[in-house]
Amino acid sequence: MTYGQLPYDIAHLLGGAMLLLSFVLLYQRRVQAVINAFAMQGAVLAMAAAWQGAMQSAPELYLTALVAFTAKAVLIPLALRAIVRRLNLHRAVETALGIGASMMAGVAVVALAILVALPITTGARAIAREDLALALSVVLLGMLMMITRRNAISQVVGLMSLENGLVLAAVGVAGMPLVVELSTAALVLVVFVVAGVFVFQIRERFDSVDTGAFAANHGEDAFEPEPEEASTAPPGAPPAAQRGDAG
Amino acid sequence: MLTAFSLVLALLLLLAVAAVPLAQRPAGARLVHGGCVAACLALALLGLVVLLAGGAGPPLVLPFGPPWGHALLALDGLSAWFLMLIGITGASASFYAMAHPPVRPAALPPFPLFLAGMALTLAAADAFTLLFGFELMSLASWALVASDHAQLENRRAARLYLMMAALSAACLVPAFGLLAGHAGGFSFAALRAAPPSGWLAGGVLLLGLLGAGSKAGLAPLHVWLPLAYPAAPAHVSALMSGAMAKVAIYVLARLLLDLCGPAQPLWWGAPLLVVGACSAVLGALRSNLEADVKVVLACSSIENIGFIVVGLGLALAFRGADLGPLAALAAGAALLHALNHGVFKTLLFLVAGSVQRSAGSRRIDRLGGLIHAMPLTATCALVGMAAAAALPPLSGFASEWLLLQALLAGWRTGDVAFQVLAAAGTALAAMAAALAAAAMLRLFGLVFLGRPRSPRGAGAHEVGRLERWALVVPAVLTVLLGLLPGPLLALAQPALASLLGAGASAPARGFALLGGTGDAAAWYLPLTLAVVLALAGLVLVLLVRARSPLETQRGPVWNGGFINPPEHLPFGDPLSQPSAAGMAQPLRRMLGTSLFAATEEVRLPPPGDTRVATYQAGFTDPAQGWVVAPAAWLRDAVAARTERMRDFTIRRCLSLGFATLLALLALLAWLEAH
Amino acid sequence: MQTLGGLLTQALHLVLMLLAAPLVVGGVRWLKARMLGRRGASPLQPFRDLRKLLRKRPVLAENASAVSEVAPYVGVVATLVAVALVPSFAHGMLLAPLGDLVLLAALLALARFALALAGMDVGTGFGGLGAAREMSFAAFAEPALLVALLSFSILAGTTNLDAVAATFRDGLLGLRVSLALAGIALLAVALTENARIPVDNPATHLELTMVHEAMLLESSGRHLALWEYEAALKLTMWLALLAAAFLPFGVAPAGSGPLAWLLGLLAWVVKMAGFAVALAVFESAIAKMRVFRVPEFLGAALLLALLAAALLFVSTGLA
Amino acid sequence: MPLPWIVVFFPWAAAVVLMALPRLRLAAAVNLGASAVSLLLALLLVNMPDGEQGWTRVDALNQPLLLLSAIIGLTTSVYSYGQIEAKGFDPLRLRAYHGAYQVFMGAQALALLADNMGVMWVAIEIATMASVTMVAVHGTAAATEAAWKFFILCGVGIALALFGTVILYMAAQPVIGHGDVGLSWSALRAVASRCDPGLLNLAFVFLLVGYGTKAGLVPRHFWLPDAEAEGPVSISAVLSGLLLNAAMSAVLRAETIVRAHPGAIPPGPFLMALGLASVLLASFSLWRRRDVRRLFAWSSIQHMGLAAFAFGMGGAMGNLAGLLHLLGHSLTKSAVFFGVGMATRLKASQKIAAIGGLASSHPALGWSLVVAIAAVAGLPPFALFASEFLLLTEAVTRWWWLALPLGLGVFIAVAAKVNVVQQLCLGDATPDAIAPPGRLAFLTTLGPIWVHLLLALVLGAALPAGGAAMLARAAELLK
Repeated sequence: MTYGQLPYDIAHLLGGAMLLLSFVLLYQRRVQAVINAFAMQGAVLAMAAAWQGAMQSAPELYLTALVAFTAKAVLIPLALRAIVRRLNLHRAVETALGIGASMMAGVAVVALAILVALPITTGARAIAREDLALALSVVLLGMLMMITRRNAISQVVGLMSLENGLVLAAVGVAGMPLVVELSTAALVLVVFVVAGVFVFQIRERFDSVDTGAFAANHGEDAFEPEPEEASTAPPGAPPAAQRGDAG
Repeated sequence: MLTAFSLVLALLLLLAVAAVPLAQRPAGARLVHGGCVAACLALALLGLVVLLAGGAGPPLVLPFGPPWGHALLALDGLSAWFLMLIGITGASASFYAMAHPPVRPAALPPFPLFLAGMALTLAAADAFTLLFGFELMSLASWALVASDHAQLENRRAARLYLMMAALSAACLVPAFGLLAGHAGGFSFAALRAAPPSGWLAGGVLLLGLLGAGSKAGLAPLHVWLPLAYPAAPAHVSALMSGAMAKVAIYVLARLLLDLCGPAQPLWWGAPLLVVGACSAVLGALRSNLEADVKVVLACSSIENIGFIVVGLGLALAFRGADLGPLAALAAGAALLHALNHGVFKTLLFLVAGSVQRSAGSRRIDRLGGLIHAMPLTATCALVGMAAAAALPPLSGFASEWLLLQALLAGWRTGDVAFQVLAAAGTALAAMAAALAAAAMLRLFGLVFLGRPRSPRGAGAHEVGRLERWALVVPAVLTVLLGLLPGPLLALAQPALASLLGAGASAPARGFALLGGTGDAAAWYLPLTLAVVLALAGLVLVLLVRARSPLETQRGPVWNGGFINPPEHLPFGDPLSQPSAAGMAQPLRRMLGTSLFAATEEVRLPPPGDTRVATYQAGFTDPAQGWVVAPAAWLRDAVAARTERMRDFTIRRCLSLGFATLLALLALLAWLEAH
Repeated sequence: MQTLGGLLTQALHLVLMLLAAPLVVGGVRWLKARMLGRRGASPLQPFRDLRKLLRKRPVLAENASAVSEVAPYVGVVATLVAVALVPSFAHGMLLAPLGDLVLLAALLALARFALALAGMDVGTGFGGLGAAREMSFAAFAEPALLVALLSFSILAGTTNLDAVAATFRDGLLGLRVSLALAGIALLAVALTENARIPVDNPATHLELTMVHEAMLLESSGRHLALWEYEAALKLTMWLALLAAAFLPFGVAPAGSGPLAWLLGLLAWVVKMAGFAVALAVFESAIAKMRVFRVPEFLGAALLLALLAAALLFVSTGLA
Repeated sequence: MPLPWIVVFFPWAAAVVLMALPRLRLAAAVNLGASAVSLLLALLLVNMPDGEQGWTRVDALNQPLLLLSAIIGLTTSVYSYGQIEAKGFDPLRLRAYHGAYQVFMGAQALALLADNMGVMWVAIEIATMASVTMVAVHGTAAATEAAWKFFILCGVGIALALFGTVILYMAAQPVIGHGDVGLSWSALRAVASRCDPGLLNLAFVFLLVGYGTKAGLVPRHFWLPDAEAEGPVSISAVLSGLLLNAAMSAVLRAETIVRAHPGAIPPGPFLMALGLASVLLASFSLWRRRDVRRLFAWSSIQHMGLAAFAFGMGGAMGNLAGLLHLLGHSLTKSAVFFGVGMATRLKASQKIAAIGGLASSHPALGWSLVVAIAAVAGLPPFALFASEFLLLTEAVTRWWWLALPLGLGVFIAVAAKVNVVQQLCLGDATPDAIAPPGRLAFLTTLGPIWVHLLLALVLGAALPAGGAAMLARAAELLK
C-alpha cells in the first residue's frame, strides 16, 4: 500500500488523529477534560487497530481493538473519574512547565521524531516512515506529559498515552507477531499503575505518595561527616605537649 | 624447581586455611608460624639455588589461572634475588612470631597468605599473576594491620593503607594494559618482545612509578607508611618494611628495567632519581622528628626505599647512555641495598617489638636505659642501627658506598641536565645518609642509653630464649652481609642479567666491591677493612691498657656539676634527660621549619609563678597538605555535587531519563545526517 | 719490592701521624696564644696531658654502660684507620687501595657515631645536646663533602684518595677555579668536623654553645685521653688530606726510594706548618657563630661545591 | 515439554503452591525445595547443546547466567529459610512473598532463555511486577515509596523497551516476513545485515534506554538504591544478582543484532558512555552513603556500569570481561547482602553508624563480611579482580586516555568500600538490638556467603576448562 490508497489514508488519518489528541492532552487545563481526551485517544486507537486488522486480514487485531476500547475508552476513564471524585482532587491541572511552553516543547519533540524517522527506510518503504514518526511522536508526547504535569492523574494519563503510542506502532507493522499478547501485557502494566494510584491514594502527584510523610532523604540520614570521615589521615605527629630541654 | 616453588606456595595457602581453626590456641599459632619458617627457608633456598644455577628454565604453566588463560610462573635471577630476600626476612619474622605469637587470633590466618602473595608476585611470569599476587599481598597485610582494630589510629592506618593499595592497583593495571595492548598478550615473554616507545612508554613509566611507588612508600605517596607499619604487630611490621616494600621495588624494576626493554632513553632515570632522592631526605628527616620507635623505623624505611629507587633510576639512565658497567654498578647497588635493608630493618622492627613488650611502650619518652636490662637486645639493636646509619663495615654501608659511587659517576652520562641532577642527587643522598645516622643515634641513645623514663620501663627484662635467637640471627646476618658484599653481588649476577641484559657483570671482584669503571675504579674491601680495624683495635687496647692499668671506678653523674637526684626519684627526674623532642630540636629548626612546617612553642611562666614551663613541637608532612588533603577535599566536593541528584523527585528522575532519550535520538539524527 | 715499599711507607706514615697529631694540636694552640699576645703552653703540652690522663683512674657514672668504655676505642680506631689512608709524604702505601674518599667519610662518621653514643650514655642534658648538634651538623657537612668529592671524581676519574692525589700531583689540570671552589667547601667541612671556630670552640666549656666538649663531660682518665687523641688525629688527618689534594707537590710517587720519601716528608712538614699557621690566624680573626647559623655556613659550602661540579660539567661537556 | 520450558514453568507451579501455603516454616522449606529442584534443572540445562525450542533458546550466553540465577536462587532461599521467622510476616504477606519469589525466578529464567524478543519483554515485565511485590512486602512507608518509584521508573523503561522491540520487528519485517520468526533473536541476528540500519539504530536506542533502566544504568538508575534498600534482604540479593543480569542480557541481545549490521551506527560507544557515567557517578555517590544497603545498591550501579562498559568495548576480551564481571558481581554482591542482612537484623538498623565492630562482636560474621566486601571491591583472589583487570587493560589498550576516568572510578569506589568495611566490621562493637538468633540463622547466613565466595574464587582464579570454554563461546556469541 502506498500514498493515495484509501486503506492507507485511513490508517494514516487515524494515526494523525492520535497525535492530535496527544496535543489536546497536553493542552488541557482541567482534569476532567484530560480524561475525556484520553478516552477519545483510546477509542481512536481501537479504531486504528480494527482498521489494521481488516487491512492485514489479521483477526487477532480485532481482539486488540476490543481490549483497547474496553479498557482505554471505557473502563480506565471511568476509574479515573471515580478516583477524582472519591479523593476529591483538584480539578485543575498543575503544570511544571506552562501550557504554552509544553506545547512548544511538544512541537519540538515531534520535530525531533520526524528528524529521526527521516533517514530511516530510505528507499525501502516510505510509508513506514510516516507510521513510525507518528507513533514515536505519540510516545514522546506521552512522556513529555508525564514530566510536565504535576498531578498524578495527568501523569498516569501521560503514561497511558505513551502506551497508546506503543500499541499504535505495534498494530501498524504488518504481521507483528504476539501483538495481542504484547499490547495486553503493556495494558496490564498500565492497569497496575492505575491500581497503584488507587491503592496508595496518590492524591496530588507521584512524588508524594500519601502513605505518610516520607523522609526527605529516602531512608538515609542527612550527610554529616563522621569523626573518622573528617580526616582521611592524621598528620604525622600530633603536637604532643612535651616538657624538656628547650635548647 | 618451579614445582618445588608451587609446593611451598601450596603449603602457605594450606597454613592460611589451617590457621582459622588453629588461631584460638597458642600452640596452634606456634605451629602455623613454624610452618611459615619452614616455607620461608625453602623459599630462600630456592632463590639461592636459582641464583647459583642462573635461572630456572622455561615458565611453568599452572593448570589454573584467569578465565582467559593460564597463570605462568617463572624464576629468573631478579625473582630469585628477591625471593631469597623475602625468604630470609620472612623466616626471621616468622621465627620471632613463633617465639611470641600475636595476641589477636585474627592476625594469624592472613600471615601465611601475606607470604604467599609476596612469593607469587615474585614468581609471576605474566601480568595478571603478578598483580594477583600483589593485591593479595596488600589485602592480607591490610588484615594484619587491622588485626588490632580496637584502636582508632590503627583503623585509620589500615584504611589509608588499603586505599593506597587500591591506588597502586589502579595505576599498575593500566600500566600493564598499555604494555599488553602493544604486545598482544600478558605473559612477560610477549611483553618483552614488544617494548613500548614514545608517549606510550612515558605513560608506563608514570603509571608504574605511581603504582609501585605508592606501595613502596615513595614521596609524596608515603603518607600511609608511618601510620601502617606501626599499627601492625612487630613481626608484621618487620615483614612489611623488610619484604613487602621490596616486592614493590621488584615490580618497579621488573616493569621499567626489564619489560620496557633496554631501548629507553636517558631521561627515564630522572624521575626515579628525583623521587628517590626526595624520599630519602624526607624520610630520614622525618625519622629524626618522630617520637615513636616504630614510626622512626618506618620513616627510615622511606629513606632506604628512596636510596634503592635512586639506584634503579641511575641504572636506567646509565643504560640509556650506553654505560653498561655503570648501569650494573647502580643496579647492583639497588639490589644489594634492598637485601641489606630487608635484613637490618627486619631486625630493628623485631627489636622494637621486644622493647614494646618488655618495657611496655613504643614511645621514646617512656623508654630509656634499656641497655642495662636488655643487653643482648641492645647489642643487636646497635648492630642494626649502625647498619642503618651506613657505618662501615656493616651491611648498610656496603650498598650505600656502591650507590654513592654510582651517583659520583653520574657525570659520565654526558648530558648536562642529568649531570646537574646527579650532583644534586649526590648531595641529597649524602644528606639523607647523615640524617639517617642522626636518627639512629637518637633512637638508640634515647631508648637504650641514659636512664629509664617511666617505672614500667624500669622494670624491663631481657627477652626469652627463643626470641633471643630471633634477634641474634638477623644481627649476625647484618654483619655477614656487610663483610661479604662481594660474593653476594657475584651471586646477584643473574639478577643483573635479567635487568640489564646478559652482558651485565656485577660490580664485584672476589671479596671487594668495585666502583666506577676501568683501572682507576675505586675499591671497597670490607673484609680487609674489618681486619685492619680489628687489628688496630687490638693493638690500641693493648697499648692503652699497658700504659693505663688502673681499673675504672664508679661515681655519681657529673653532669656539669648538677646536683644528684633526690632519694625518691631513683632514676633522677626522668625529664631532666634529653627528650625525643629535645633531641630533634636542632634538625627541626635547621630543616624541619622549611620542609615540614615544623613549629615549636615554649611557654615560660613569669618569674615567681610555680606553673611548669611547657614546650610544644609539631610538624606536618608536606604530602599530607599537598596531596592527601586536596584529594580528599576534591572527592568530597564531587560527591556532594553528585549527591544533589539523589533528592530528585520521581518526575525529575523521569525528566532526566527523557532528556537522555531525546539526546540520544538527536545524536542519532545528527550521526545519520552525516 | 713495591709491596715492601708500601709496607714501609705505611708504617712510617702511621708513626709520623701518631706523633704529629698532638704536636699539631699543641702547635696550633701555641700559635693562637702567641697571636693573642699570650705566651701559651708549649706545643708539646698535649703529650703531657695525654700521659697524665692515661695514668689517672677513670671514673664512670653509676649508670654508665659498656658504651662509655668501648666507644673511645672505636672512635680512635676508626680515626686511626682513616689517618692511615691519607697519604702524607709518599704515595702507594700498603693500604692505598683501601683509601677511598667515601670510605674515609664513613670512617669519620663511625668515629662521630661512637662519640655521640658516649655522650648519650649517661643520659645527661649536655651529652644529648652535644650529640644532637654534632649529628645535625654532619647532615650539612656530608653533602658538601660528597659534592666536593664529585669534583675530584670528575677530574681524577675515581674517588680513591691515592689516585686522586697522584693525578693532581702530576698536574695537567687546567681547571683550577672549580678545584678552588671545591677546596673552599672542603675547608668549611674540615672546620666543622674538627669542631673549630666558627662552628664550635675547642677551648670553651660554656655550656650552651659547646658541641664537641659537651659529649666528653662524663669522660675521664684514659677514656678522656682517647677522645682527646682522637680529636688530634682527626685534625691532623684533615690537614693532611687538604695537603694531599690541594698541595700535592713534593710527595714521593709510589715505588720511589728513601730519598724521595725524605723530600716528601720535608714538603709535608712545611705544608702542615703552613696549614697550622693559617688555622691559627683564621681562628684568631673570626668569632664563633650561633649554632643555628651553621647550616647556612655549610649550605654555602655545599653551593660552592655544586658550583664547582657544574663548572666541570660545562667544561667537560664542551671539551 | 522441552527442558528450558520446564525450567521456566516449574517455579511458576511452585509459586501457585506457595501462594496457598499459610504456614511459615513449611512455606520456607517448600520454597527451598523448589529452588533446589530449579538448580538441578539448571544443571541439566547447562549440559544441553545449543539450540532453539520455539520461543526459547539455549546458548552459551544464557547457560552460565541461568546456572548462576539458579544457584543464587537456592542460596537466597536457604538464607531466607533461616531468617523468615524474624520477619514477622502475616499469612498474606508470607504468601505474597514466597509466591512472588518463585514467579520472579521463573520470569527471570524466561527472560534469559527467551529467543523471542517479545517473550523476553513479557518475562522482564513479569519479573518487574513480581519484584515490585517483594519490595513492597514490608508495607512500611519507605518500602511503599521505594516500590512505587521502582514501578514507575521501570514501567516507563519497559514501555520504551517494547517500543524498541516493535521497531526491531519493523526493521526485520521486510526481510524476514510475517510471523513469530520476526522477533526471534537468532533469526534477527542472521538477517540484521540486510535490515534497514536506521531502524536498527532507533530500536537500539529505545532498547538501551528501556532495558538500561532495569539494568540500573545512569541516568535511569534512580529506582535501584531505594528498591534494594527497602525490600527484604533476599530481594536485594536477587535484584542485584539476577534482575540486573537479565536486563543486561536483554540489552546485549539487542546490541548483537545491531552490531551485526556493518552500516549501522556502532552500538558499543553508547553502552560505554552510559557505563562510564554509571561508574563515575556511583563511585562518588558511594562516599555519601549512610545506609549500608543503599551503599551496596550504588555499588551495583557502579558494577553494572563497568559491565556495560566492557560489553560496549566488545571483542572477545571485552565481552569476556563483561560476562565475568556480571557473574562475579552477582555472586559477591549477594554474599554481601546476606551478611549485611544478618547485621541489620542484629542491630535493627541499616545505618552504617549503627552497625560497627562486627568483627569484635560476631567474629565469624564480621570477618566473612570483610572478605565478601573485599571481593565486591575487586580485590583478589575473587572473580571481580580478574574481570576488572581484563576490563582495564583492554580499555587502555584501545583508548589509552580512558585509563584516567576508569581508573579513577574504580579507585574511588574501592576506597569507599574500604572505608565502609572498616566502619562496619572493625572497631568497637555497637550493642546488638536483639537477643542472639539461633545457630540456624548464622549457619544459613554464613553458608551461602562462603558458597558464593568459593564460587567467585573458582570463577576468578581456577575456572575449569569447560566453564572457560563456555564463557569464551559466549563472548564469541556477543561479538
